[in-house]
Amino acid sequence: MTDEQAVNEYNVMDDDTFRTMVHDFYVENYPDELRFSPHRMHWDEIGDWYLILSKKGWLTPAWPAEYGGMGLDANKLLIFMDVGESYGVGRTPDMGITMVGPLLIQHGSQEQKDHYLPKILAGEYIWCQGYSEPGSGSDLASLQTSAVRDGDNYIVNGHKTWTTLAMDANMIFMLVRTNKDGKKQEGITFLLIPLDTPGITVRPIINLAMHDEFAEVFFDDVKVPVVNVVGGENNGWTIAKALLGHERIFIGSPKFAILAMSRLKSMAKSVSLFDDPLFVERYTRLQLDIEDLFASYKRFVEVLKRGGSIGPEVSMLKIWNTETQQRVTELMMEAASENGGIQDGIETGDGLVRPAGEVIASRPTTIYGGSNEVQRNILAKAVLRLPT
Amino acid sequence: MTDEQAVNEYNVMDDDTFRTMVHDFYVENYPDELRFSPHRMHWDEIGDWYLILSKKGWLTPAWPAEYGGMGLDANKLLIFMDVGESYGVGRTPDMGITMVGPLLIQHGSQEQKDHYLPKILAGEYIWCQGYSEPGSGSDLASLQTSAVRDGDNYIVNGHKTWTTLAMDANMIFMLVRTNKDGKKQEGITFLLIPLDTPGITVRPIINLAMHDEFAEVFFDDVKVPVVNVVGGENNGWTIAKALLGHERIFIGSPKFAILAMSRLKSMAKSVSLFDDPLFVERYTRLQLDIEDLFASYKRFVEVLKRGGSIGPEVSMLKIWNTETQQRVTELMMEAASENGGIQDGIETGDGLVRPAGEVIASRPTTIYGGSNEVQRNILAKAVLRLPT
Amino acid sequence: MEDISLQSRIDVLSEQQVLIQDSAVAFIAQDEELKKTRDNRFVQPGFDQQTWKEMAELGWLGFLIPEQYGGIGLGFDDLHTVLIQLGKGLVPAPFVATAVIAASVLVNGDNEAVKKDRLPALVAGEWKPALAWQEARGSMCVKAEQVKVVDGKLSGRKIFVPDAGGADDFIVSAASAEGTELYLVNKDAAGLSIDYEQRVDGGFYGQLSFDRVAVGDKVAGIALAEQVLAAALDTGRVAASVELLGVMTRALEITVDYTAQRVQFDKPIGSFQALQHKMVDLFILSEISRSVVLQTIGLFDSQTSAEGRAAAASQVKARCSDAALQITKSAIQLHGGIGYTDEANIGLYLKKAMYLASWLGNASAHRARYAELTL
Amino acid sequence: MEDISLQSRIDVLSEQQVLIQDSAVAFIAQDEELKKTRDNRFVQPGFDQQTWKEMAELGWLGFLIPEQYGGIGLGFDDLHTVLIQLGKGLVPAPFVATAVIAASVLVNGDNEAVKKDRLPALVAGEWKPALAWQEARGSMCVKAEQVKVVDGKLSGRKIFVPDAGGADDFIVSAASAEGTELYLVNKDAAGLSIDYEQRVDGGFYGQLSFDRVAVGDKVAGIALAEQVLAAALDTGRVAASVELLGVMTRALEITVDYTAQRVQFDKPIGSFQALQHKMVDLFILSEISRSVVLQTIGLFDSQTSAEGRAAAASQVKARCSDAALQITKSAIQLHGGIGYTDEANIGLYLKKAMYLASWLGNASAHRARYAELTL
Repeated sequence: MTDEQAVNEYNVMDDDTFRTMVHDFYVENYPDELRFSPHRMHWDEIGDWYLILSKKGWLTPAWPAEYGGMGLDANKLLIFMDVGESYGVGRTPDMGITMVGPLLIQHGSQEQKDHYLPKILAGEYIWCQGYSEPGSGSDLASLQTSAVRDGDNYIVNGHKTWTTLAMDANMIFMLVRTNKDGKKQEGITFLLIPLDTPGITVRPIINLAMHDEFAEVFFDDVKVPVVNVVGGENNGWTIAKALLGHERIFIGSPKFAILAMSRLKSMAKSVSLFDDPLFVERYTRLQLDIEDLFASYKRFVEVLKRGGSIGPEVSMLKIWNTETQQRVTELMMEAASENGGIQDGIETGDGLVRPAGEVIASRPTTIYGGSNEVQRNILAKAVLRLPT
Repeated sequence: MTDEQAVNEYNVMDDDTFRTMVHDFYVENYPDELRFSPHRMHWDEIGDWYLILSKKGWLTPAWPAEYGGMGLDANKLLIFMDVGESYGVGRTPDMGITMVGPLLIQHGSQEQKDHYLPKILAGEYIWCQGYSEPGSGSDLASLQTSAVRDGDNYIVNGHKTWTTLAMDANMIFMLVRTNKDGKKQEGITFLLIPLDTPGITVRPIINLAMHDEFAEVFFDDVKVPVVNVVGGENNGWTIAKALLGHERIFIGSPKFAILAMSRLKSMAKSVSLFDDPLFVERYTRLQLDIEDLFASYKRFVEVLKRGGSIGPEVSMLKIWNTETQQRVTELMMEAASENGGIQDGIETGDGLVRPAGEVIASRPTTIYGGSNEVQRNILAKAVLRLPT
Repeated sequence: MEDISLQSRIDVLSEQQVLIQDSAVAFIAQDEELKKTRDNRFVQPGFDQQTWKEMAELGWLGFLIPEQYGGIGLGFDDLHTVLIQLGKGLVPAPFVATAVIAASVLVNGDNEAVKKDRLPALVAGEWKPALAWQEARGSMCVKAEQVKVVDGKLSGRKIFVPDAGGADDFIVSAASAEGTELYLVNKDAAGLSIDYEQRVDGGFYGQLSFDRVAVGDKVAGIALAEQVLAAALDTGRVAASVELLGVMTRALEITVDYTAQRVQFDKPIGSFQALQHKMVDLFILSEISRSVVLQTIGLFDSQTSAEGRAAAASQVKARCSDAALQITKSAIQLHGGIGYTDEANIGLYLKKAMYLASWLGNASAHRARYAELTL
Repeated sequence: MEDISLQSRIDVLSEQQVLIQDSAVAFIAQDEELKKTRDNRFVQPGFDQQTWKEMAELGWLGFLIPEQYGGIGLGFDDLHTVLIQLGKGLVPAPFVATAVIAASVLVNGDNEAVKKDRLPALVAGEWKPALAWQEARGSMCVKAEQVKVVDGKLSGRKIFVPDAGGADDFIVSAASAEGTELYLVNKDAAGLSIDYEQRVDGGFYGQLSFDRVAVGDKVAGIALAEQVLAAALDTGRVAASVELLGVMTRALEITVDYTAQRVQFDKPIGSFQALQHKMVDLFILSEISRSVVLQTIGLFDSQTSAEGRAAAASQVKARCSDAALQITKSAIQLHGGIGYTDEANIGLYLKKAMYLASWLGNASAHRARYAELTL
């Protein structure tokens, strides 16, 4: 199924047939107990699934076929994602798939491609991302972790944070400062580092959901071969920004809001909230916020289907999606009365719904991936062209 | 009743007796058809009432008795205001009473006091305020209208706007620029000018309520005697700011919101909105916003009653009052269905309620007297002490 | 005025749509200062007869009318580019009431003779019918109850008939013994009296009182009347929503433009972050509205159940009504004092939004209807 | 941490209030880092026994208990300064549940022997009763229905009993044949089983299941029980609101402080206008809440009808619940990523607010009750 010919078959398939095929595969292979996981899963939970996908050749739907990907076109890729979201398939530790692979395919040397891509496909290299630092959150370009040239190596010192699933990874791709002079964007380099290199310490961060999704990563005189640079010294910022463009439609996905709404609906049915006209009014308002968001999302997806690219305007979807999600969880909490203050959930016909947990878990969506304040700055500048 | 002895009687009166006395006077003397006027009234409508108050000696409740005022203490003054608002007594063209009088009493020369105060009390001088200019709204200190010294006169040139009821006034008190160098706040002078001075043109501005409440005033080589300066050349900004302090509790009055709510209630009763649980929910939310505002207002009033003074924190009341008022009018419009789009009102047991008119008339309350954006800047700086 | 909408960034128009849009853009550019809009405020009939003629000449009045009746029989897909411009230009003409709603009733009625006779006149701008269906404030009920027809005579009262003063005939829904029927009634018919209510935008609603008024031709009988009405009103709701989209789009453009020019505290006020974020939120509202509009017109141009169209009409009318009001109100605030003067055009946008948002069911009413239809 | 509330600017405290406030400020300063708050999370009983002892030593447990029963018999006027600090310090102690609500039930009950015997022990911190009254999620009904007492034996289920794990006895409302009565029930009584639900703030609610459990002393009979319960719960709602005021006040202080320090784009983020305006809005919410709190405690200290107290309790609980949630949620956002970590203290304020806002009726429930009581 992974040879070039089979791959092309996906894109010529009838949409419904493709959708059914993917769905059936999930039903058959994805563990029931991992559906709609309320937290980001660790390797010990989701690793087996990673390997199942790897074996099936479905790990990297967006990669070109020549590099072992499914080579899906925009339309099929969206269906693929959609089926997964609807079925509640959890995210794997997918940084290698969504970030490092595309990066190497575009900017990597032949040696880098030959070395890294197969190991990503095989589940041998699991990646985490070293961008943010304690002092560089919204203002990423101000990052301070330094890589100083020493012969054929860099000596890396610094402190990365918000590194998702670092404890599950054995590789980190990161932005480091290789030049302290001039514009801060221009002295940044993209570097790949094995996490077992001496001098690296990973410390989990417990989040408000009491889950260790993130970690800090400390670098103390870490020696990294210069060949591990991707795209050339001091080109890191440009590359990282291009990668963000690649991801843009995903930050616009309405999945957070839709998922929260489906949980609210389950809860509403199970505790007869639809008999209350006040609840119905609020529910409908949110339902329309989501329907209208979905109409907007599809409008952006059309661009991709036409072969176009999506610009900074996609920030509007991110803002609307995440803020609607938060309003949904707030209605959930308010409708749950005292249950709004307890950890445990309300048992519904469609599984456990945890109103307080939802309120807490929806907090970071307006912070990460560029806080909504930063998204608004972007729209003001890049779309409304307001003066500075 | 206006001699010193009688005046003192007000402050020693029992609160309820005082309240009843004021109320009875209004009932007897204030024209029924002018109660709760939806617009700011002109002299031809409200001038007679000005003269009735003048004759009664109640025109200037806050002025000290020695200058012909009622000399009310803070407590009695608030009762006096409150009774007027509850009864729906309209504002007179009161700039001379609330602004010029207090200004002259504090900063005027003896000659100025002797000349101007009696004429204000007699209704002979009616004042308007020349502060704002087309280019100086929120940023008042940037005003450009110039007064250039020429012997014993100034020659004034420039353009004032948002001058309330200028067409009814025969005097204007204004801020002019007497020095263009240095800090912009430091070259401003406070000047009194008769409106019939040659070179002055008044042009009414029609507002969105289709009412000519405001006007522009143009100055073309207007000759003004130097003796008309109050408080000395280049001291105008300091004086104007002190006057604002004097007014502070009034910008905190919850009257806009309360009045809008009472109209909403009349409408709700007359068209059976209280049978609709969705309306009741929204109404209650607003009612509590107003009750809670009122609790806050009383907390500030206590300060005055204790003889204290109120600082920039009063901006919070202005913000809450005006934005609640707007939400009330929006519910009114939404509950009025198609009537939300027509000029005319809904006849209720308590008079005509005009939902669309209310929405329109409530727009400027968040703009004038320091826009709510400026109020938030003030609170951020002066109260939260946030960095700049 | 710079176009800040996402249309040029992410949407694709057909060649035909571009042609139609260009002519609509040119049309409103003739009155960029909104002189006609102002001149026709608060005087009967509340719109500009000359503008109506010009729209007829452009063929716009026949957009939704099949070619066999003199129209051009295109869909919303093409029409919407015109409706947006009518909203942007605050064009003083009862386009939605007459060329969308009344036309739809006639086209979908079952009186072939009436169609052949009247529709070409409508397309030519020579005859303006107005639909009189509503009997109670806030009602969306298409069943006639209060106005009755007995022995060919109408009695009762219809309210909120837009631009009634410019109509030649009314299409009136009335309860016969068997059910709702639709009749033409001449404006000058004996026993018909009209009271006018001034709208905030300067137009007028008519209140029609019928005292044993002789009916004219029947437009639809009991078998069809209610569904014809429902379809016409939902089509009208979509059209009004598209017009609202135009209103909010231009209001935002004007505001972004103004704040980029207006200097206070030595900086253009559009550079202040709080104002920028506010305008971004308004922009998002306008683009969310545009997305729903585009989705809805696609749905209305395809075969969809009456119930599906009703839900979609409520969805779009709820969003556009809310968004237009929020944007135009905030636009006043962002303008500051000048925004509250009648001489600034921005206030005209607020007032148009207030009219269109409250006509044919406001946002709350349509959310409630959407819930009824979908829950 | 700078005090940015308006208390010092516009309010006046009596000498006694200042003394009490100073001791409360000193009390929470001992655990500024919230170590005790953290140590007692998610482990039974969910609060700190040592802290409880210290509060007893300060005399705080007897605030609302008359001197004749060993208390100090002061009003809310004095107590509120302590409650605000308990909120600011996230003090892990069931003060409102035990020293306000349970104490109020006992004081207003009609069993003099119980009062004489138990209240001094409560004041001394040696005996902790907990009130078990609620039978359905979201209910504010004080009439016992589900839990019944027959021949001195209780059967049924009570839910949402805060900090049940630390209680020595429960005060249980039960339906006898004549009406609602209140009984003491020993925690270890045969037939009583307790399930615990973890709260987000790290404390626990108990679910009490009674299977023919022998009652202890009667605290109030049918003539009094419901009104005693109603009074205690409304008093508790006010107390919880004051604690929420403390929670939101400190959360805002921490946030203003943090944004003034945190540098991004070469400036403290607290200098960005959009963030400033956001914080101003939160500040206004907190001061509006403080105004209502001050008004309500004045009203509760004076003679007011039960209905007036109920409306006032709903007014203050609705405002403080909403404001505390909005402030603490926004505080997380204003902190950015660090705000979503468990190691930052700001998240503890959100979770405390979530518990207190949803306990004893949340904002929606209290707005509905206010409407019922006042419309």
